[in-house]
Amino acid sequence: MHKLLTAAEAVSRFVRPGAVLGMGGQNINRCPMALVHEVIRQGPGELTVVGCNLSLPLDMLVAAGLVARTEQGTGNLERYGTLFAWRRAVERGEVSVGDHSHLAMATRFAAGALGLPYLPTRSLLGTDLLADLVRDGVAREGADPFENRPVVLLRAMRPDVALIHANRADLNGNVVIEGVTSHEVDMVRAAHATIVSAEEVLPAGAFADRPEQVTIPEAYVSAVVEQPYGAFPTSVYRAYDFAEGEIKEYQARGREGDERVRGWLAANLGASFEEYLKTRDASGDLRRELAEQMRRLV
Amino acid sequence: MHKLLTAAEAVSRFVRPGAVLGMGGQNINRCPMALVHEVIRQGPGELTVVGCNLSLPLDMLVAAGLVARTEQGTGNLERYGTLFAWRRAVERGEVSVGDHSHLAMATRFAAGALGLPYLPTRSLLGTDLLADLVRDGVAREGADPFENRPVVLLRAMRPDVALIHANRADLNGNVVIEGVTSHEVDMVRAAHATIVSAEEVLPAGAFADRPEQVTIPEAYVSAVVEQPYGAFPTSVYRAYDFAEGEIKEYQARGREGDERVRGWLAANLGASFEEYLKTRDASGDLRRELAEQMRRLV
Amino acid sequence: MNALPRELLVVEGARQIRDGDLVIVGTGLPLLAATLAQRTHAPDAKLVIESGVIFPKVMPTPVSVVDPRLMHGASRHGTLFEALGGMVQRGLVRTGFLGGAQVDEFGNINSTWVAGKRLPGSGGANDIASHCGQVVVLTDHERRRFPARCDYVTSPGFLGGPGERAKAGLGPLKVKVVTTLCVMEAEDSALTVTALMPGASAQDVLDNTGFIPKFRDSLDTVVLPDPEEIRLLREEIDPACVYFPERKTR
Amino acid sequence: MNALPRELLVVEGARQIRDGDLVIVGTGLPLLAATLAQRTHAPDAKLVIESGVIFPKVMPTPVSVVDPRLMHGASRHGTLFEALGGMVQRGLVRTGFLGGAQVDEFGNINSTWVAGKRLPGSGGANDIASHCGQVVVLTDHERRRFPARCDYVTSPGFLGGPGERAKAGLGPLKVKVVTTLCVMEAEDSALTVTALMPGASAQDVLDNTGFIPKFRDSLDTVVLPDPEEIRLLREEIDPACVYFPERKTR
Repeated sequence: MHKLLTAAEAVSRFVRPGAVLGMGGQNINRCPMALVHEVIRQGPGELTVVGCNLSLPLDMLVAAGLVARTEQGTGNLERYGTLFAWRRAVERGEVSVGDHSHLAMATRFAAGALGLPYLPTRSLLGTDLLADLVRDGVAREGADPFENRPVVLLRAMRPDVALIHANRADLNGNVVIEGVTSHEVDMVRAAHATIVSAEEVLPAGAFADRPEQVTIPEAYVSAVVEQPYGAFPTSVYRAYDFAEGEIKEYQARGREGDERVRGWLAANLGASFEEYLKTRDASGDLRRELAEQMRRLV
Repeated sequence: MHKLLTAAEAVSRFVRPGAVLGMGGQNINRCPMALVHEVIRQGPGELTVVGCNLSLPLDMLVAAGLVARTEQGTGNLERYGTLFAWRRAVERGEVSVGDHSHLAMATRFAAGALGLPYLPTRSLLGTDLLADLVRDGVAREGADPFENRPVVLLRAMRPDVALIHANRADLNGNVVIEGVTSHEVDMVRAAHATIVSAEEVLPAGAFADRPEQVTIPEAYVSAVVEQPYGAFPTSVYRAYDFAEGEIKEYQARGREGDERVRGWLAANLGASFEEYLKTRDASGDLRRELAEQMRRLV
Repeated sequence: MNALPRELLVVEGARQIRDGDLVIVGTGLPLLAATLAQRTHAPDAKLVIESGVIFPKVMPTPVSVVDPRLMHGASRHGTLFEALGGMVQRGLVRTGFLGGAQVDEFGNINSTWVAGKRLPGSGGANDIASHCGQVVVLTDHERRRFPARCDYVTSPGFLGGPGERAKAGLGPLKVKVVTTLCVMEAEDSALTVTALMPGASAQDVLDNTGFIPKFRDSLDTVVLPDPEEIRLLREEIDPACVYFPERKTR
Repeated sequence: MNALPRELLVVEGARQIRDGDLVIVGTGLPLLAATLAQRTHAPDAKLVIESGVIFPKVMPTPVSVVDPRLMHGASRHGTLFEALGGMVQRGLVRTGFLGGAQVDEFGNINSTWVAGKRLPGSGGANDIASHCGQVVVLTDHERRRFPARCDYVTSPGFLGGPGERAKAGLGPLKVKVVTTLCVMEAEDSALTVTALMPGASAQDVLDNTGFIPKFRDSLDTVVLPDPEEIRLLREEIDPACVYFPERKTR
C-alpha cells in the first residue's frame, strides 16, 4: 500500500488539535523540521509534545503558541543554549512540564511499543523527578517481587502521532535511518500513527534484499513524505552536517523574545519547506557545503 | 582488544560445569554447532540450557549426559520431529523443564539485558504454564499499578555464558548477523559472558564505517572463534541452506535411542569441527551445494 | 479436480483471513493457507513470523519459522521480541494460526504434555492465543485431539468457561477450529459446530469428539475449493508436496 | 606552557578514568577529558554516548551527543535505550561525567530548576548517577553552584545523607567533584576536600562554597599537566577552541 503524501496532506490527516505529538530527532540531529513547519502552518493547538531531548521543533511549536504540555528528558540545544521560548513559557506557567530522565522516557516508549501498560526502571529512585512523576500519575514506586528491592514503575507512553525524519523510506513506509536513532524506534512502535519524512523515497520493496537494515518496518508507518534536506538546519548522518549559523541565528531570536521568534517564523517558513529552503539558502551553496562537510566526517 | 580464540580455548575458559548456558540459533537456523560440539568434547556437566526454540544443540547435549535442566519455549525441529533424547530424558525425570512461551523467554532475556530484576508480560495469564512458572519461582502474578489489570512478572534470565554463531565478527567482537536474530541479541546482552563463532573473522574495526549494521557490539562479547560452516547442518542466512539429509539422519538416530545418538556423536564429532566436517562431507560437495541453494533463495 | 481433505482444510483456513489483515503463522498447513489467501482474495494480508520475519514474500516451501524460504523479500528481519512483543502483544496482529495436540471444549490448546508424554511446548502459541483477536486451528478430526478438558493448558481459549478469559486479564477472542469433518466456533463460549465438511455428518463429528459439541441450528456446508485454488496450492505454494505426501502417492 | 584553569579541570578529569573503563560522557569538558585519557594513560578506555553511540573514535570537536563527529568509527550506532538501559542500567559503565547548575553537600545534582528558573532537565544524568559506580563533575567553583541542599534533586548523590542512597534502592557510588579550586570526594558521605588546585587555598574553597566542607587531614595538590597533555588538548582534541574561547583571545 503506497503511503506517499505531501507534508500538508499528512499533517492535516494525522495531527489533530490536542494531540500527543511524539517528536523525533535529538538536539542538532535529524529533527523533523519539514513536518514541524507544516504543523505550525496548519496550527493545531493544545499539543502535548513528548520526546527525549526536545530541541528546535519544540521551541518553534511553543513560540507559535501550539503547546500546552511537554514530557521529556531535556529541552535544550547543548552548546547553543537552552530553548528560550519553551523556558519562558514554562516559567510563566503557560506550558506544563513532565520531567523524566532519558532512560525513563525511553522506558515509557518501550512499554507502549510492547503493548504493556507499564515497565519498571531502576532510575529516578530517591529524587525530586520521581516525586513529581508520582504526583502526575505517571510513575509509581514499587518493589521487585523476587528480591523486594525498590523499582519505579512507569506508565506506557503512546503518542497519538509521531513525527520523524529519515535518510530513506520506500513507498510502503519501510524506513532506513543512519547513525543513532535515540528514542525514535520505540516511540514510533508505540504511536497510534507515524509520519515519516525522508531525504529520498524509493520504490516499494527497495530494501527487501537487506531487511536487517530496515530501521522501522512499514507496519508502523502511516504516511511517507519526500523532503530532501527535510531536517535542515539539523543534520542527517552521512547526508549533511548541521548548519551552525542557522541554529545560532534562531537562538539569537530566541534570546530576544517570543515576538522575535514569531517574526522569524513568519518571515521564513513560507508556504512550503522548499520555499523556506530557498529563503534561507537561495543558491543552495550552504546545503552543498553541509553535505561536503558530512562527507569528511564519516 | 583482540578476542580471537580457538573453540577449545573459548569453551574451556567460559563454560563451567553447572553453568546456565544460553543457546543461540533457532530450529534449523544458525545453531552454534561448532561450539556445542566442543562443549560435548570437554564435557562440563549439570548444565542448564536456556533459549527460545532449542533444537539440535540441546538434543546432543542431553544425549551426551551433560544437561540437568532446560528453560525454553519449545524443544523441537518442527517438520523433522521432536528432540528425542531430550523428550526421553524429560519423561524419565532426568532433565527438569521450565516451560515458557517464546515471548516469556524473550522478556526474561530483555530484563537481564536491561539490568532489571524482572519485566512484565501479558502472556501466560490463566494457563498451566503460568502456574508452573510461579511454582518454580520464575513468575509472579501481579497487577498493572495504573489500571489494576492482571500482568505476569517474569524474573530476569542472565545466562552464565551464551553461545551464538554469526555471519561475521571482527577481532574485537563486533558481530554482524544476517536474517532474523530470534532471542539472541537480548540473550547475549543479558549473559555474563558470550562466545561467538563466525563464518568469517575480520580485522578490528571492519564494520566501523557502518556501525548501524553491527548486530551485537563488542562490549558484550568475550571470545570470537572463526569457524566456516560452523552452524552446519543448520543454515546461515545468505551463506548456506540447512542440510536436510544430515538433520534427518540425526533424527533417525534420535528415534532409535540414546545409545544410537551417542554412537553417532562418537563416530562423527572427532577432535575438531573441521574433522567433523570432513567426516560428513569429505569432498565439500554438500557444503558447496548448500551455499548454492542459499544463493537461489535470497 | 477433487480436493483432498487436507487441501480443503487449507482452503477453509485461507478464508478466515481478510484482506489487509496481519496474520501470524508458523509453518505447515497454516502457512499454506495464509499464502493462498494472499494469492487469492487477500493480496494485502501480511504475514508475521515469530522468529522476527516481518511481512515476507514466501518462497516454496518453508519447513521452519527460520527457513530462508520464509525470510525472503521481507519488510524487516528482526527479533522474536519485536514480532511477539512489538506486534502480537502490541495488538497489531488480528489472526493467529495454531496447532496443538489437544483442543478442548472451551478452545484451550495443549502443546506441552499429554498423558505423561512430552510435547514440544508453547513456542509462540501462548502469546498468539493471549493477544490476537482471532485464533484459527487447522487439524485432523480425531477423538483424542478433542478432549473435554486439555491435560495441560498451554494456550488460553476460554479457560474454564464463559467470563474466565476476561477475569484472567485477557482480551476478547474468537476461536475457529477447522477440521477434516467440520468447522467449530467459539466466542467466550464452548465450541459450536457451525459447518460440516462436504460429505461429513453431525454423527461423524459426535463420534470423533471427546466432548458433546453444540451444533448451530442452521449448519453450513464448507464450500469446495475452486480449481484455481487447488492449482495454486499444488503447483505454486507446495509444488514438492512437502505438506501433502498423500498427493505424491496418488 | 602554563595550563589554563579549565585545562587543569580537563586533565584532572582525565585522571579519573582507568585504562579499560567504560565511560559515559556528554560533550564539553568531560568529552575532552575522556578523549585525553584515551590518548594518554587509558588507550583501552571506551566511550558510551547516551544517544546510542557505542565506543566511537571521536573527531574534533563534537558539540552535541548526536554530533556526527561523535558517531565516527563507532562499534555500533544504536538507541538511547541500548546505551542507558543496556549498558548503564545494566551496570557495564563504571564512570559517568555529569554537569549541573548545583551540586550539594551530599553530591546530589540539580539540572532542572533553580529558584524558579527553568534549566534543561535531566537528560541521561539521573540514569548515570543512579547506575554508574563513579560520578565525576567538572565545574567552575562558584558559591551559587555549591548550596547545602539542591533546590531540586535531579540526579542522586547520597540524597539526605549516609545510608539514604541504599535505602532508596540505589547501588554504591563514588562522587568526585573537580573544580577550579579543589577536588572534593564523597562515598556515602558529605563532600570532603581531598586536594587543592595549584595556587588555591582552603580559605578560597570555604569562601566560594555554600556549605562548610570537610577537609581531609592531608591535602594533596593537583599535579600540573605535562606539556604533552596540553599539546594534545590544544592541537588535537580541541584545535578550534570550541570549549576554550579563553584560549583564542590570549
